[in-house]
Amino acid sequence: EEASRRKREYDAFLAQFSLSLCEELIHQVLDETIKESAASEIRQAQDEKAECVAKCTEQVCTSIMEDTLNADIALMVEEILDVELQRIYKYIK
Amino acid sequence: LLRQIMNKDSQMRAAINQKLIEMGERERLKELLRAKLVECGWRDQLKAHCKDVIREKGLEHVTVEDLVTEVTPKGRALVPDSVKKELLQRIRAFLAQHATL
Amino acid sequence: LLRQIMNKDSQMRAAINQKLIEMGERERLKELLRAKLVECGWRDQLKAHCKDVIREKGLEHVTVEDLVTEVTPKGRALVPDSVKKELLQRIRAFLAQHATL
Repeated sequence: EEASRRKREYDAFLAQFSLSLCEELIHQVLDETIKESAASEIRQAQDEKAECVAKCTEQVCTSIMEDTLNADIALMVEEILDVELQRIYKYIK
Repeated sequence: LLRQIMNKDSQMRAAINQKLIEMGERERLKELLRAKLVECGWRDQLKAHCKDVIREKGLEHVTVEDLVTEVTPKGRALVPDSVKKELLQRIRAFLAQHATL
Repeated sequence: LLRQIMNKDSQMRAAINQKLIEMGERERLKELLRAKLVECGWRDQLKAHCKDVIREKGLEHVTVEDLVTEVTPKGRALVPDSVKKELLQRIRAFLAQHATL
């Protein structure tokens, strides 16, 4: 009688213990994993952004360079042709 | 009597916990859980949720702590019952095998 | 995803350009570039190349557009890497100091 009562009590204890351990482990693993994931996602987003800024800065630099070169080359060509033409007019006169 | 029972309970808990740690089972259970969370897609869902929150709030307005606070409720809710059940099953099996009166 | 990335890139480029224009830095960068191009002999080299092309083709056969088309590739190629690097460095420094992108 006493033995079976103690067995029942012990089984109930084990059932309760299993449940609380299960919850505790889930909590712990979830908390750790969520923290890890959050940190890693933020780090990844920062890396991606830095990469995007670097790439776009280079593209903007190239476009400033091209705009300047295009404008300067066009101006230079006009000036040179003007000078050449004037030289020829002078020669003809 | 109540104090005696509680005392006995906490002694038993301490003894089983010690056994779980000593035998490496606590770490194995955590590993199993981690593997199951990957396998069932929970980790990917969590990642996607983190990305959504970062996109929504803007990277410059989110700290790791903010993000943890924001995604934890959904993270907990997303754990499938089957994973919880499997873990519980494994704990029960271990205790049945190793915990003696 | 590709569209998202392209969209993000074009937004970022627009933000960078806006900041540079707003603060007059874009014009200052162009001026700096022009000064560097004179300093490194780029202008003189390109002028000489223009004259070569005119001499080769004959003045009567050359329009402004032809000559621009003809000398532009060389004009680009003649820009020293050090000038490009300096310009990029200056933009980076400006953004680091003035922009929250």
